[in-house]
Amino acid sequence: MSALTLLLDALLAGTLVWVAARALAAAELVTGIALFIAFGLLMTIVWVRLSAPDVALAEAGIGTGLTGALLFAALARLRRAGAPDNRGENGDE
Amino acid sequence: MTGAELYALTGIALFVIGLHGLIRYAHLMRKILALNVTGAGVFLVVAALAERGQDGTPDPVPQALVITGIVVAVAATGLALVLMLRVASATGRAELPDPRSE
Amino acid sequence: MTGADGTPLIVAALLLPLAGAAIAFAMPRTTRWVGIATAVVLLAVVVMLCGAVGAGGELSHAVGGWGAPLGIALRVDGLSAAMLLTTAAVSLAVAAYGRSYFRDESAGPAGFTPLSMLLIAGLNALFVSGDLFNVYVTLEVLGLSAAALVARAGTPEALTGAMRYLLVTVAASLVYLLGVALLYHLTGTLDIRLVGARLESGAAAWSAVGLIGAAMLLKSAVFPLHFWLPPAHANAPAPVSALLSALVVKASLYVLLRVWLDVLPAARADFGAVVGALGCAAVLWGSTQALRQDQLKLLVAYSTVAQVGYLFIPFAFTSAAAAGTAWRGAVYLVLCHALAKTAMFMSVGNIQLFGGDRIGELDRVVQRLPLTMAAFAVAGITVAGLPPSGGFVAKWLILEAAVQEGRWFVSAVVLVGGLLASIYVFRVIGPAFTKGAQPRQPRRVPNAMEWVAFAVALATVLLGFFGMPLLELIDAGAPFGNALEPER
Amino acid sequence: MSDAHAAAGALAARALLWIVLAGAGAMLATAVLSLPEDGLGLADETLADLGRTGVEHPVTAVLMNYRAYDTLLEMAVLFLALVGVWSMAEARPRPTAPPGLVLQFLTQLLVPFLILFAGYLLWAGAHEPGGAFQAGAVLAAAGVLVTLSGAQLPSVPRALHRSLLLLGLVTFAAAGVAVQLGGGAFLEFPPSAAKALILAIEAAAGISIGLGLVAIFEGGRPSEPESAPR
Amino acid sequence: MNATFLLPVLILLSSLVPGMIIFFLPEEWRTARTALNLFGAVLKVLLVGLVALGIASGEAYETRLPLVPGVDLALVIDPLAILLSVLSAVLWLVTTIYAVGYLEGSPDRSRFFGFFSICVTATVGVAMAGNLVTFLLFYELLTLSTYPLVVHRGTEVARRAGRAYLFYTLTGGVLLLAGIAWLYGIAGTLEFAPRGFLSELPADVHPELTAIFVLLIAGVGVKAALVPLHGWLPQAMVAPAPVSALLHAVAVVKAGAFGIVRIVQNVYGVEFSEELGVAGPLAAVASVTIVYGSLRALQQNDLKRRLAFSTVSQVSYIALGVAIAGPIASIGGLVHLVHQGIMKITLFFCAGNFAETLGVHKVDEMRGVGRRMPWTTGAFTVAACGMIGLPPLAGFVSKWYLGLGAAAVGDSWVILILIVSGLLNAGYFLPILYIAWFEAPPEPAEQTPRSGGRLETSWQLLLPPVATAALTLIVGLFAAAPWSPLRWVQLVASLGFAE
Repeated sequence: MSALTLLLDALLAGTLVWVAARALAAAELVTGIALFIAFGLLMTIVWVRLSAPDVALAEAGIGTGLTGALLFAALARLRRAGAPDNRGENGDE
Repeated sequence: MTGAELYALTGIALFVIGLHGLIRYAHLMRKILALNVTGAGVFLVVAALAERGQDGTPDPVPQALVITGIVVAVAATGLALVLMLRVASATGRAELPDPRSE
Repeated sequence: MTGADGTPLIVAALLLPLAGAAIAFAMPRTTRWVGIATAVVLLAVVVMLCGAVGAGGELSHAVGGWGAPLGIALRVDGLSAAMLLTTAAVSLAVAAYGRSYFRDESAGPAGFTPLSMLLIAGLNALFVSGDLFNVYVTLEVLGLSAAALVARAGTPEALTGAMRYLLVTVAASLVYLLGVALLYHLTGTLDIRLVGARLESGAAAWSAVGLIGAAMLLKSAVFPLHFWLPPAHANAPAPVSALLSALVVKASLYVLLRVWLDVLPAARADFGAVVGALGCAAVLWGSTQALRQDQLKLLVAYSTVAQVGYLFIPFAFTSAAAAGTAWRGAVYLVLCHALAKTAMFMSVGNIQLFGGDRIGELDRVVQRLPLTMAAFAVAGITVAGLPPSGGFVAKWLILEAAVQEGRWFVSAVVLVGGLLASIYVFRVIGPAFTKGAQPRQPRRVPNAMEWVAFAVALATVLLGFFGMPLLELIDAGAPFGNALEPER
Repeated sequence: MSDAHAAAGALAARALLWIVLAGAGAMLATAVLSLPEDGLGLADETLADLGRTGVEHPVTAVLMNYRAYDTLLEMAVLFLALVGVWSMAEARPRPTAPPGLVLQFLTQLLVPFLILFAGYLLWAGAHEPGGAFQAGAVLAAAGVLVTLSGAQLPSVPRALHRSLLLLGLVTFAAAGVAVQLGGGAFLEFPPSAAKALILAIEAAAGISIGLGLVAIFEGGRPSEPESAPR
Repeated sequence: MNATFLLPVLILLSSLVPGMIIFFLPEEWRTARTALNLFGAVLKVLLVGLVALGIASGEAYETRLPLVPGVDLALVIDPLAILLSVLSAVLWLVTTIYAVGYLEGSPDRSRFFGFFSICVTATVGVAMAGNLVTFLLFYELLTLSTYPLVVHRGTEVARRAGRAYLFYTLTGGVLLLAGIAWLYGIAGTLEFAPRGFLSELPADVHPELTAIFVLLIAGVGVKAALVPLHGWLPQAMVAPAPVSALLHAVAVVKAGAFGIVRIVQNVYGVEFSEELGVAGPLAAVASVTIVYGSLRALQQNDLKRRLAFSTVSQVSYIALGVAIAGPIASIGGLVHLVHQGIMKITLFFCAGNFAETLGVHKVDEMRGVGRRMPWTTGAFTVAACGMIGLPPLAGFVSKWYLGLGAAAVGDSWVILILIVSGLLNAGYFLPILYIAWFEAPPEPAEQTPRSGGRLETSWQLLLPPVATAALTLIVGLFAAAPWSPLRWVQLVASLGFAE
């Protein structure tokens, strides 16, 4: 494992964790979901790095694509239903 | 510290972040997001350590498990989102009443 | 590898409910009878399977013809057979009851029948599975179908209960999966028996078992982790609460028991002691909470928390003989409690349909529903473990084991639990004898619902007298025998 | 005074939560690091018998042959999620805001390609990464695109739509039982017919998964009335 | 499946099956219900008679059904079992006739008679139990089936009495279960043996055996109404008269006393309990109960409560008899089991008649009752004198043997207890008799509609007390006759002791 690829992997892993943390703690739900989709894409790259192409395809197609679509559709319906949705950073009650 | 172990540790980190989000945030959408992150973390642990096959070919079994896991996760998410919408329309709030009140 | 005689039965037990669900989904007009038809055929298949297991010991079936490490092995020993029998019996009762309980609802493609059939399929798959990841998928099937069924009630409380239930069950399954991942990378296989054979105790093994233990304790709503159960079970429609309390809560106990028997590394005394202590706490906490409830369904739900506590007590036993007796008692209690709780929730469903769910206003309700009250009373006898019932046989076995090992605290808990249970049961039966004015016009309860509830309650009393064949069935294939010597 | 107190309490609770989870995480990390180096996976066993599975790509072999039973149950999970969604909600017609020109053009361009790509993935699954799930995902993407762009899905009669949703599960179970009737265990594909059987199952599964995921995206059962009163 | 296996089960079914059918009979089917009930009662008396003949000629009756691994559901009919079975069967027949008359026109009779027959099944089951687990099974079934009878009236008072009844009996049941489980842990078997099965256990378990003895006696003591545990009995008098008559004078209380006899004789063995030093305290508790019960009875103005406290004291004679070492005292105790049942049931029947026909509930309202209801008061007098222990009657026989047994063993203080309690009995019965016979009725009381033409009340209410009063007389006079309870008890006692 040459040091360079290890460094790259560490960088990728670090961003992945950081994006995940930010997605959950995002002020607006919309940004949360957008970050979650970014998280999905990073996961796809990680699967490629782990030489698991099938999983990368599945992650991209279902884990990111479809889940993202579901989340945005649900958010839209939630807004239409009028439920307050943007519990930001402080909203934890 | 090979790449595989690095990603396994990332998986553990995602698992912890996900559980924390699930418990910490009240909004149901955030809880569902947190569930997906936890799932991703677990899948990472399942498949990451498999990459150290002897002659470099990765062990296919964990990868198959992860694919099945991902599809199960999307099924659960789909159901959870519809249930969340029903809860929101029924109670007017997309959050769960405090369980300790019972 | 492929046991010739029993295998078609095992596969039939899996595919029948799936077929039932598919038919009910594809042809919605048939939902009224497909539920019962499948349940009857399933019961017949399971009874034959139990006969085969009783006679020939453990049956195993390698799906896909591959050996254990690669493929998935299905195994049915005494323990699985007993759980399958419980599931089949309860699903038949619930199908019969559900048919008239959900009569007025439009027979859409996605009603009670397909969901309950899928739940039963998940349960059957879980009880025969010998593969850790396969158990994960069955747990997901259970969790999703149970949550969807709870939500069918449509009331705000039911929906929030279902939501919390779904989040808890999916999270617990993921924690379980992480445990399985560690075990896979430690032993290189997913088959429960092989993992048990290859596993040596170490940091990773301990944390894996800890994860699986925590996940299953959360799904079984054992005392500190029981917060999600009462609102879910109490607010769901009556047949759904029956399915949940009788079967789904016990599935995770079954998984923990399998892991405990086949996988756990040698040093298990302290892990067992912790779980046993939690069980005792659950018995006391659940019973006292049940005493304080004014709503009937919450009382019965907290009674489930208490009774599940009983099922975790045998973990605390160490000597092989005592633990063997205790586990026979616990599995028998699973069967009796399942039937008793089904009868109880059905009678509560009848009372709710009739009008009024408060214990305070029970005396107005019950004069016109003598059969339902009788069902609740007879089922209550089993829950309290009073003699003429199956519950007594189970409690006696656990008590006997506790005395054998000189565990006074456990025997005290078992006795006090029984006393508390009889108090909250009689708190409901008391008003049955007083007269009260009927404020509003009550709705007529179809007598099919009353008779099903009474028949199931009567079955628990019969289990009190004819328990021996079932106790021998539980022993077939020595599920508790070989894996129980304390030091490996 | 009380709200400051409450805030402090909440802070303490959050800190406690972090400590507990961090502790658990650390324990798991040490466990992961202490896993044996030599990677005891099942890689070599799968490769040894690959010839008899009728499929060259190991992952598809595991999914469709070695652990076919898992995949069958997993199809049941998807079907269950669909039934759950349908049992909980009624698909409200989407507000028909006219879709932007870009979306309409993109859909017309992409959908046929996506369907073709899904077919390719199904076929390629036998010898390189691909297979039922990936094909299903792509098909679902096409379906989602169509619904998003406001164009009504071709009004498939209700019963056909339901049977297509069931197709994957039914074919899988039927194949498993058929093989068992012909001797051998449940889902034990004879090496000779394995390739054909797996391909058929994968095709059916792909369609079902695609339609299933689109139906879950719809978020509710198609509104009544029943199509053709039988 | 020969007769010896089937008969015990038939005896149980003879009351269980009619009971189950009666539950589902609609309320108006009065004749069908009565016919079914009487058929069951007569059948049971015949079957028990048949079995009694068999036992006398040396037959053995035993039914075993595997209940739990290691313990069976055992129905073993030994002479002691015959005693309680005969008592229950005969008195059930009599009480059914009485109850049919008493409950004329009241609601929920199907439910009443259903639970009534299950309760008798439980009593006979207690009698025939072959081991402690079967005993516990029917003992708890008795609790469950008597609760609905206690709260039958449905009033708030009845429910409170029911709650008290439940609290006492369920706690008793738990104590009994604890004792039995602990004993099974030590002894490994629970089968009743003629002279107990614990004597050959090693000495180091003796303290545990003593503790178990306390648990077991406390468990059965609740139903036998030993002093600290008797609180439920007076409150349960709110139940209708037939319930008080059969249950609280015969079934429930006798099951408790029978339990004490089984534990002392067939679990520990009389010699071993003497050696263990537990017989003395039991005798003491019994004596305290005897005196305490009589004292409290003195203060009661309500007739049924007075009879209830009298029951509390009388039942302890049985415990006293068994606790005193030596065969003669236990003969006295055992025969009192039967005699007290007959006498007490007569008293309750009469109390029921007074309440139903004349609306008389309090003792001071009974002035001149003798003139208005000569037959009933006559029966009451016979039974009352029997309770006091006047010679020709049943009560005298048992007290006589108790005194003899105590003297034989040298426990002279027991004789003192017998005399004191005899005086106290007189203290609370004789004033009633005096008021009833020698004082004029307060005002020209008109006959209530219940009059049975020339009889003072309907025949169903009159025949039972007179019959049981006659029985008291016969049993007293012909005590030495071959088929009398006394002869039968001597047979039991001879089995229970070495010589």
